[in-house]
Amino acid sequence: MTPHTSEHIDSTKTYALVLLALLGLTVLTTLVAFVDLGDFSVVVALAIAVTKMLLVALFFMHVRYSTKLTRLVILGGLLWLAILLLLTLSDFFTRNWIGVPGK
Amino acid sequence: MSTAVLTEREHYLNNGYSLKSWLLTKDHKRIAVLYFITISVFFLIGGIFASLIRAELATPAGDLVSSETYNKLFTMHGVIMVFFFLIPSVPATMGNFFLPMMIGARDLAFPRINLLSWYLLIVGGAFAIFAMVAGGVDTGWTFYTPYSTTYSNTYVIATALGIFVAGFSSILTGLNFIVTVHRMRAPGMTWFRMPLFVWSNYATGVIQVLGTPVIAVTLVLVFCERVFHIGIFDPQLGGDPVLFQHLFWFYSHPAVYIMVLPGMGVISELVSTFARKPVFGYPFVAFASVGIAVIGFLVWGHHLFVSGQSVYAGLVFSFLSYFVAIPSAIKVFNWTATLYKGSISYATPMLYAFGFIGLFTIGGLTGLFVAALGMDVHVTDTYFVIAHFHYVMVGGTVMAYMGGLHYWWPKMTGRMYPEGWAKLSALFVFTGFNLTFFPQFILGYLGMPRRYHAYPAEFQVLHVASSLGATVLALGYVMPAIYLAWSLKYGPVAGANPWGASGLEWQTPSPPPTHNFEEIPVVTQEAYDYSRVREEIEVG
Amino acid sequence: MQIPLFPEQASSISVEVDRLLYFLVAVSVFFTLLIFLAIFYFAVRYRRRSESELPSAVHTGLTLEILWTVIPFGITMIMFAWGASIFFTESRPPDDAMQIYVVGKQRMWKLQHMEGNREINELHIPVGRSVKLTMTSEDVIHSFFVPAFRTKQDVVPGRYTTTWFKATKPGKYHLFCAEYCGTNHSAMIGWVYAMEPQDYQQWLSGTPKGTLTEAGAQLFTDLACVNCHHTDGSGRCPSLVNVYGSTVRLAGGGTVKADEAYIRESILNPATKVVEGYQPLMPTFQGQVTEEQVVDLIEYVKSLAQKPAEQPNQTRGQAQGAGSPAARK
Amino acid sequence: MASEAHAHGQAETLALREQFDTADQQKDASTLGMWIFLITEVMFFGGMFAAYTIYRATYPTVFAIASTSLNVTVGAINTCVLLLSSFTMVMAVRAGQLGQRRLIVIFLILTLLFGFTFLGVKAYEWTEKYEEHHMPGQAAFHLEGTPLQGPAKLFFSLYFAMTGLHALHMVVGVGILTWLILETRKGQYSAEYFTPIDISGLYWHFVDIIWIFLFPLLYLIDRHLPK
Ligand code: HEA
Ligand code: HEA
Ligand code: HEC
Ligand code: CUA
Ligand SMILES: [Cu+2]
Repeated sequence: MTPHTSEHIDSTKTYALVLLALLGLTVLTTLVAFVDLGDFSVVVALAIAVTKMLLVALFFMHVRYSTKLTRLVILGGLLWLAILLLLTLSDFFTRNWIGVPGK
Repeated sequence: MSTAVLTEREHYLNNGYSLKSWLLTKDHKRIAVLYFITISVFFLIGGIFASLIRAELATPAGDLVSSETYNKLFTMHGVIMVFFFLIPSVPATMGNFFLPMMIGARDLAFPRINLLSWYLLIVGGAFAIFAMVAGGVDTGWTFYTPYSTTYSNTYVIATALGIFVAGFSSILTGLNFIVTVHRMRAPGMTWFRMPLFVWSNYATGVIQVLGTPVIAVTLVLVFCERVFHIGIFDPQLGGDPVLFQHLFWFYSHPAVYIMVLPGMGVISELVSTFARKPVFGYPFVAFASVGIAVIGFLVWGHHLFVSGQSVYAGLVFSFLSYFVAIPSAIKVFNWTATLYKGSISYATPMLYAFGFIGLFTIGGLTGLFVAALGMDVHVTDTYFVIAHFHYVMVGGTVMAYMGGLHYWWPKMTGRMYPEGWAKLSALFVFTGFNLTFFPQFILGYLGMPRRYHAYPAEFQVLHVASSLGATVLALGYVMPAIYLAWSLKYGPVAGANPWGASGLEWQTPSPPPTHNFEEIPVVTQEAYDYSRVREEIEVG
Repeated sequence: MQIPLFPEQASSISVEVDRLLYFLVAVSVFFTLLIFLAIFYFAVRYRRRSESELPSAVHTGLTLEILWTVIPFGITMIMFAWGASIFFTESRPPDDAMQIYVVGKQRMWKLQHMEGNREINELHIPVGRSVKLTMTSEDVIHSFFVPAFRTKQDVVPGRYTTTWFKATKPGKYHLFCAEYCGTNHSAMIGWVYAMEPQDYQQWLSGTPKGTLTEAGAQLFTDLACVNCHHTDGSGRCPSLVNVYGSTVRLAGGGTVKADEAYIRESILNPATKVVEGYQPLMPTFQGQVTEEQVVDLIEYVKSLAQKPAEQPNQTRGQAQGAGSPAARK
Repeated sequence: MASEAHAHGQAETLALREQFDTADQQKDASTLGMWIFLITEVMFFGGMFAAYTIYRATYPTVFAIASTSLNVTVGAINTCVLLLSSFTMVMAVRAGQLGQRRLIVIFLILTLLFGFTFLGVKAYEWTEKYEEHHMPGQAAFHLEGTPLQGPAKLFFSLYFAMTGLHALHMVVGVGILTWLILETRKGQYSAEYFTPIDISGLYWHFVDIIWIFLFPLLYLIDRHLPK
């Protein structure tokens, strides 16, 4: 019933590299913010943030080695966040579509 | 088994009598009992508020209480009943007590957290009670802004805190159940051998874990708006009150399934036991629970049809609302089909089960009325909605709760309840309930708005009928309170399996030993396999 | 006293809503009976005859499962479509609808007719004529509910919401506030008087007073709007002629349809939407004008059209001299 | 309750609570439990992200102006501090896996220090905002460069709510770390049993991730706009 979770011990080097990557991305995203990319500034900023999240999750939080169930839990959480955001926005972005004030 | 044995044998009740042995217990069964006592008190309080509401509404004029008082009455009635009675009701008592036993576990995965969630409910309750005695709160259980943030001058903050804390109690219970079902099942207890009660509590856990945090943060924002005078929903600043409604209902619609799913689980157990048949279409009923839990998150906007939400969002939410109806339909039909060619006993729990199926059907079907956009525009915020949700919550969940209470009472206490009285009170509840809430459908369609403490005279007759019904209903609830207490001392001693039921919880003596089973059972049959308990049935 | 069991049908939509009701009731009665009778029959037919009885297990019937999944689903889809179609009608006021403004305020309804009649907790309307309500609230959320018309719409502070109805039967009907708004929520009630057109005209002319447009014109000068907004569009401000109903190009891209909501916003929060080619010079009039006065101003701005009929839906706000009639093509 | 422990032979230990059969089962359960708790946290912040998204979409320019008023350098530095703390945290977990108690303590203390630094900097930023009259509660609230003070307040309300609740999570984390340090020094943990360190690590990294999103959303997006 409970799969034996054998310990995976990453090397200090791996962790150090991940840290460097994270710091690098932080600098990058900060600098990019001053460049005018129009609407893409949002996309880029979030893309970088997601990458950083993945690094932290996969390496620091050992999701790489985690059970299927754990991954399911994580994906579920993200999916539900998406539901919350998208369905709420479905209201705000369709306001006044039929051209009647407040409909 | 004789009284002698009962007193000698060490079980969870006689294992320590000190207050400490209760207040610091890690035993899920004792915690369940703590919960039971707590929520019974809250049910009583909420019921008293309800009785006062009905008394006021007996006459058109607002004569019994002032408008302010009335607003506080229905607000606290709603808050107490929803957050402090119905949400913890089945999961925290029967779920806590029987979910581990049903899957052959010694306890929940996190007994300490389980105890913590009870204390959280107590702390939350304390806040709510404080708000009540300090002067009450009058925002309605829905806390709509800007009234709750800017205009109400009642104890909104204390109440919000109370619900916030109670919310974490609910989250932790759900978390505990989920982990327990994943990690604590006895050898051989595969997913599809689990009783449907476990399935539905598992599904409930998922909702509690994913939904509750959102109302928590929403209340935090309301809290900040009142305390620090920052505005998140404040129209004065260009904020949008409808946004609050979205966040509130993102939790509170799924919450209605937190309230009903465990009840449905109870019904599955009752119908099967008292028809001595496996639940018809077991896998469909099991998946229906999960289905309801998931789809239930996609429909919250059906509470906002006239709120100023966009027409297109309204369409989407109405459309999705009908999807959530289907799994419920599947369950109702399967329960009914289970009776076919069964051996049907009329024991009190079964009577409650019949009541549930019938009344939930009516409540659910009227849910389809309000899910229809054009119809909801007329009936929203009228007594039609009040009737709808009392049919599902009182006619549904509370019925299931009472049924389950009687069903498992012998297991929990080792004593039988008095059958005659129980049948009588079940009758009172059923008739009283319908007399109370059916007229409210008509009132609603006539246009009687909810949260009115005075109303036009032409509505009086129906209101009086409703108030009469409420009296009968109250009697129906007070009776069990009395005879169940009585049975603790004088009730006939119950055997291990008085109903000839098939669940693992009946395979251990009543009341169960602290560790539930002498040795952990190894499961070999499907759920609801009555051939296993043939001997016990023979004994009768 | 006789007990009403069914609300009056006094509007065009009420008939349709009730028809949907009959359908829903029919479906519900059918299924409720189905379930009740089935339970009752089984409970009697298969009652336990001996304690040791042990029936043989019946297992899943796939066809049944499919049946009672698909049929209910089909039925619900009808409910959805039907409800939605009514909802669309309820959401789109006909173009010929006469305009009435509603301002909700804790415990009272303030209603304003174009002709300038102002009522409190009473609304007089002609039968056989569509009435469009443009509503807002000064404090909390209220909800405008006329059971006999089967119409309800929340009235939200800080914005406009709209609803409409067409009374079909003269009479006196309940007006309720359906959204909880605090103490005396139940006192925020009134009457709607549906009158024969001629009686309505009489009622209108009953009390002489300036129309909304006139009041608006007055305010327009009092509040010094004129000093900026010249009809020829000269100066730093757009002309407001033919603004209403047009599609305005906004600074920083995007366009917006100049409806009541937009004009209201332009007055109370001018900087939120700035017309292309103009600076956000316009001061906010938040706090200086009541919701009713905003309504007057809106009506005045709406009246600013040489010939309302001509150029129904033109785009405005080109960079050079936006607002000048020439720029409107 | 003495009797409990005998339920299945041996007495209850930290690594094997009585309700479990094997230490692995318990570790699994604890980890799963923590992950589930973390997704509740996701939803908790999710509510505020929803509000943020909607208001940013409604008042893009005001939000751009407001977010430009935040001190981006300090923000960036603080982000790095938090990332460093995540690194030391994971190193502590690693030390746990190897059962090196001294290292565990050292890394936990480092994490603690970074945590405090972050909170200190945050406090500094808040006081700065206070002095600039950018606190929505303030009567003297004023954001330069836009007539729309209302929406400006919305931004800062969200700013303080989000960073405030994030900071609150940090404070809780700091508490947990302190407790872990004491427990480790008591010699509670070993290569066989260090679950508390492991799952506290998950929590700490999660708080880090929240900030990874707060930083761009509050400080960066549309910084190029107002000129
Ligand atoms: C236990 C609680 C519970 C449950 C289970 C439900 C179940 C449902 N509810 Fe209800 N609801 C509430 C509690 C609940 N509700 C509360 C508390 C409110 C008011 C909150 C407030 O404003 O204060 C509310 C309000 C409410 C509204 C908003 C009304 C308004 O304010 O205007 C709507 C609108 O769509 C709705 C819809 C539904 C639907 C479609 C279901 C469905 O899940 C029902 C599904 C069940 C069935 C359909 C019956 C069984 C099926 C058959 C017998 C077979 C035949 C079936 C078909 C033909 C499809 N509910
Ligand atoms: C679980 C939810 C729940 C339950 C059980 C009830 C139960 C009852 N409710 Fe409640 N009600 C709500 C949830 C609930 N309600 C909500 C959410 C609202 C909306 C609030 C709002 O608008 O904000 C509402 C609103 C509401 C209204 C509308 C008020 C208004 O809008 O103006 C009315 C009016 O009749 C009403 C009546 C009743 C009645 C008569 C009961 C009866 O069933 C009560 C009968 C019970 C008793 C009389 C107590 C007897 C019990 C004991 C003696 C203890 C027994 C102990 C054991 C058995 C162990 N309720
Ligand atoms: C100090 C000058 C000034 C005053 C006074 C002023 N406005 Fe304006 N108004 C402007 C400017 C500049 C614009 C265009 C930029 C913008 O949209 O904010 C404008 C835009 C508008 C618009 C939008 C027009 C369009 O083309 O979409 C409306 C409507 C309006 N004003 C109404 C009024 C009313 C009503 C008043 C008086 C209560 C008023 N204004 C007073 C300067 C002013
Ligand atoms: Cu206004 Cu209720
Ligand atoms: Cu709902």
